[in-house]
Amino acid sequence: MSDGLEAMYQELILDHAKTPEGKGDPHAHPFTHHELNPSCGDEITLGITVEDGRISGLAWAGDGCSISMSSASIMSELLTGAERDEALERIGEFREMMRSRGKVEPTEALGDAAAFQNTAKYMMRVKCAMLAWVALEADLKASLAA
Amino acid sequence: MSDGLEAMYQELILDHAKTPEGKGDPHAHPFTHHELNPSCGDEITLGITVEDGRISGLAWAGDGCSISMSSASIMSELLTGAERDEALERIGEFREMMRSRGKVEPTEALGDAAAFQNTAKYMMRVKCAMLAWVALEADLKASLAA
Amino acid sequence: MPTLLGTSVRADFPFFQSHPDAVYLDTGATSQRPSAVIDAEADFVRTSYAAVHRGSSLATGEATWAFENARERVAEFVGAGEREIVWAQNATDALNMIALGMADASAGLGGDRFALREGDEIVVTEAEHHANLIPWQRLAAKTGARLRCTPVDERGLWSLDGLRAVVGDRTRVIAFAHVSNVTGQIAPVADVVEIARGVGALTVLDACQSAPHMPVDLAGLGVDFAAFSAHKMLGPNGIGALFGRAELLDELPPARTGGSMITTVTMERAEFLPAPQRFEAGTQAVSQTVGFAAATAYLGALGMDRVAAHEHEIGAALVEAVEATPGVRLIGPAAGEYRAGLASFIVDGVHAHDVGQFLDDRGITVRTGHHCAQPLHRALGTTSSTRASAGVYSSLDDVAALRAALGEVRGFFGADR
Amino acid sequence: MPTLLGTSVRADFPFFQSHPDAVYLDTGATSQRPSAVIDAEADFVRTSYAAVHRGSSLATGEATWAFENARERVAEFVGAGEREIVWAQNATDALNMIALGMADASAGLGGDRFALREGDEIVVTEAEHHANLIPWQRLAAKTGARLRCTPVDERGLWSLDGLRAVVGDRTRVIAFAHVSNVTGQIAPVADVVEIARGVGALTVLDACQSAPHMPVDLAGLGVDFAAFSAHKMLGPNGIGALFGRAELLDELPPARTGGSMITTVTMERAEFLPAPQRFEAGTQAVSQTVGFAAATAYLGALGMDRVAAHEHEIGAALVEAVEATPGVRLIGPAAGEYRAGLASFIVDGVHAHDVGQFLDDRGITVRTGHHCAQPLHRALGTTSSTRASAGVYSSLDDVAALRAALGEVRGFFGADR
Ligand SMILES: Cc1ncc(COP(=O)(O)O)c(C=O)c1O
Ligand SMILES: Cc1ncc(COP(=O)(O)O)c(C=O)c1O
Repeated sequence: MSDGLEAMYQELILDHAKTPEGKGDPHAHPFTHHELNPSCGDEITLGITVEDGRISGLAWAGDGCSISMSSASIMSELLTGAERDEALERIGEFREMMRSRGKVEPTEALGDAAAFQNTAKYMMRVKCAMLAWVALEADLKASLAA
Repeated sequence: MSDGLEAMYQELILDHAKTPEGKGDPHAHPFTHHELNPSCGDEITLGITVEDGRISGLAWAGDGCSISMSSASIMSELLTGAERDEALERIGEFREMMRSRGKVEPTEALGDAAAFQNTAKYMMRVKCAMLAWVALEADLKASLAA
Repeated sequence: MPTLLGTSVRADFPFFQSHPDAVYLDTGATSQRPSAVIDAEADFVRTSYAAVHRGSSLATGEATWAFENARERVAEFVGAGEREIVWAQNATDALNMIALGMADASAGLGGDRFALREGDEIVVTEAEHHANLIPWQRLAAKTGARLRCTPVDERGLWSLDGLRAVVGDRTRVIAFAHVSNVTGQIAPVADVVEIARGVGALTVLDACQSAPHMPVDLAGLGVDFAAFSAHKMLGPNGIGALFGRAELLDELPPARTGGSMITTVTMERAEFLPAPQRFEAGTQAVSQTVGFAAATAYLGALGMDRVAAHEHEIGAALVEAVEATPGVRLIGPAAGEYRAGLASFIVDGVHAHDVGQFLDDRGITVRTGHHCAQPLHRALGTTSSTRASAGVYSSLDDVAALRAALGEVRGFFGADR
Repeated sequence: MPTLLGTSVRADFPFFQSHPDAVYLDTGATSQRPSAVIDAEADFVRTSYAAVHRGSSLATGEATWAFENARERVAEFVGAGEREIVWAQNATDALNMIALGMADASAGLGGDRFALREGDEIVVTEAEHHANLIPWQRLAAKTGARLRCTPVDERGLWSLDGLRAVVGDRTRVIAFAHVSNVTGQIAPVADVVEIARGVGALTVLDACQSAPHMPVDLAGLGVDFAAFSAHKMLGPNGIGALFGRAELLDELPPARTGGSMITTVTMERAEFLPAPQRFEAGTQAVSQTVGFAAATAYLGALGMDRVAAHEHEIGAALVEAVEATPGVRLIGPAAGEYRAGLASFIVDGVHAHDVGQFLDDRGITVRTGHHCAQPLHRALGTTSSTRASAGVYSSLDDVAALRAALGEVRGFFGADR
């Protein structure tokens, strides 16, 4: 087993993939977005409720690889209850890390999501890790426009 | 001046290009065919009359490079008055020589048309030399079908 | 002469020089190229490069000769006449040329025999690659024709009976893959051609996965059109071929228009050359055609019978490795049945993407995803699978490496608990 | 730093190593390639080759990175965003993508803003290359739109006044070459864009002869679409680019469909990815994109201002050589006027094909024929002309050789008597 693989599939990630946080009915929330990774068929539908500029509720349904599912789970843990601006900032930081091919260190605020730094080295998996975050970003933007 | 160029543009060829044989109104004959070399715009319309299996009349109008015009001229000289089968045979011999990249020697029956053996080395000019012959072949076939 | 190629030909492939331990089981997606191909192309560019079919220079003549000679070589390789091979960007482009040409015919732009009318039918199988499906959907949408589909069973296989059930008097086209890129099913081409002829339908053969791996004689098979890509048969990227029977190609309208494919152009209208030039608008992928011909020469020298026998053995070993691994389900014909040199499978409880990542970590390159066959995967109740596919350079060592790794995948992801 | 490149860069081009005496004045048709381009492509093939945008392996990741990085480099080179560059087979293919996409839109297949209706108008110039003419003729024939044309004068030049006279409320598209491949006329792009915007028409720029030879900033020019080919700008065959403003590309229907350009596919219908992927059906010309990027890097390192200045000097010398030769008529802007680095001409009494043959015998490669611009030649009262065109490796020695040979052509063919 190479270090790369162990680093990518850390215990934390595999655990989240097996027993994900935040799974539920996205359509119970006013803002929902569907996101698909066409190269592998990973997909997620993510719904949120925003109250007083804060993500007061979040639920997602989806199907995909352990990276996309664990990322959705870790993001749910991290950002449910967060201020909208704070969440958008985290999404920005996460994207920057994921696009850096492993060169940008995670910010402290990213918490457990730091575990995906190694995934960033694998260009074909970046989209998997980003899936939920892109969906959340779309929801947040829709909530801002509303 | 290289030998190739001198061999291609023999006096005979340049003379025929300047004062071509067989020029006239192709539409004065019952069988006419128009042939075009799209890469350079050379074109010819060739008309023939066939009586008792013999090319009793031939006239062409056209515009093009010295190779296509001289070839039409030399062919007119050679095949006006020829038996249809004989003409088809000459066309076949000429084509074989032109397609050989200079390797097939002209038959004696080709007469002055032997001068185009050197042109056969220049793939881009083969079509020029063939133009009139292809038109005549089409006319002869039409006359056979009639 | 031993049947197996594999290790003995690896030295011809620079990729395996720079990656001696690579287990490359992704030839179904794209193949590696032998030096003979890379060098043929580079030498041509270094020494003989000039515009083709334009101008009068000796250099142009040489380049044009190389280009047309390449066409003859490729035509010969698949049992076609040289005027029956049209250069395309890839097989996808070739298939689109047919469907888009038929759309033009339907819009009254020539080639009436290809015009489709409301109620006409196009038949494909549920196993088709998107390249042999979406162009027909679009053609149907433009013409009012109906796209019909013969379904696959729980192994992903379609049948002649199923096909007969959807073919009828209104069928104008039957489009199908010679070899499925997912299941490895080999189509009974002669039977399909007979069914098509019975109703006066045209046959379109997607030969992407057959031309590289077995002797293919398109004239002998009797299909009307076919498509294949060089990059899957040891050749360069950016070049593929459309085959069409000569009298059809001369009538099909060219969807892509421009320079080098015309006779007379006025501001109002254009007249087109006969095939194949009428489909080759603009400057062609000249050096790639030279590489393509070098690839067919390389395969020809190995002998396609031997290539097929070799890949049959590797394929059988792949199938066996998959079937021997607990929790792994094979797609396509079962072990021992007639099938091509590849094995697609689903690992219980582990997403194909994760399977691919695990194998990649072991230096094993396979293909994961829907392999551009979403309807087939939907029919199998999944969104993705993993595919190992063989080429001339594949060996039983490659299969052994896959087998060993496959045995550990579920454990690593905790799917065996 | 001296302005002239020429001799100083010839060593970078293997073609001139094997043909040291070659006088290559046919870059307008296709350019020679520097080692940097040939090697970039061959190295990529030897070491990093794998399928792009498919599968999960590290190799696929590397290949995909190289492919997308190439897109960024080429985009940067022409002042476009990376999502605004679509890979095409050549410029012809790129221009067809626009016209065929608009035909699909007109047939109700999406992208309504691109739909043409009976009576709508498409405007082109009489000087266009067939690649920027026939696709519009076909589009007009399919939709009932009218193709209108702004004529050229006796030198082969079109004017803004002439353009204004044919543009009107019904004009939906104005398609024109940035630089004419025959006359060397350089279009006043900003003015054309203003005219187009005034009537809400789309602009389509054929940048085949500008992108290789001068700094081009597509965003700055404000055009909606553009097309160019790598093989004319020191890059490989088989690859070109379509530029489109991002919001337009996302809506234009993709005429060519297949794998790698979709999101969801059922047997009934397909949904497409955003641009650029929606236009890139099937396996792309991956190694060629790497070569294309290497070509733009090579040109960028020379500096496009310097390239333009160099070619301006060579072009002026070519024009002078032509004008100085008795019985030879120049096409396009006169000596001293603003024009690109090429000179097309007609030799009194000698067919262009014969001129080309004579020059070829002297080791001088030029282009003869109608240069895929039959209407322009018809307007000039001829069927063909001879063109000498410059590239970075062209030198004043090349021009001197042409001048000497040109002085003898009419004598050889007896046209001076
Ligand atoms: C002005 C112009 N437009 C279009 C083209 C077509 O380019 P390509 O043949 O690379 O598609 C050319 C070159 O032949 C050209 O010079
Ligand atoms: C069966 C089949 N058809 C069509 C294609 C498309 O080939 P290409 O991407 O070279 O156009 C492929 C390969 O992806 C294939 O396997």
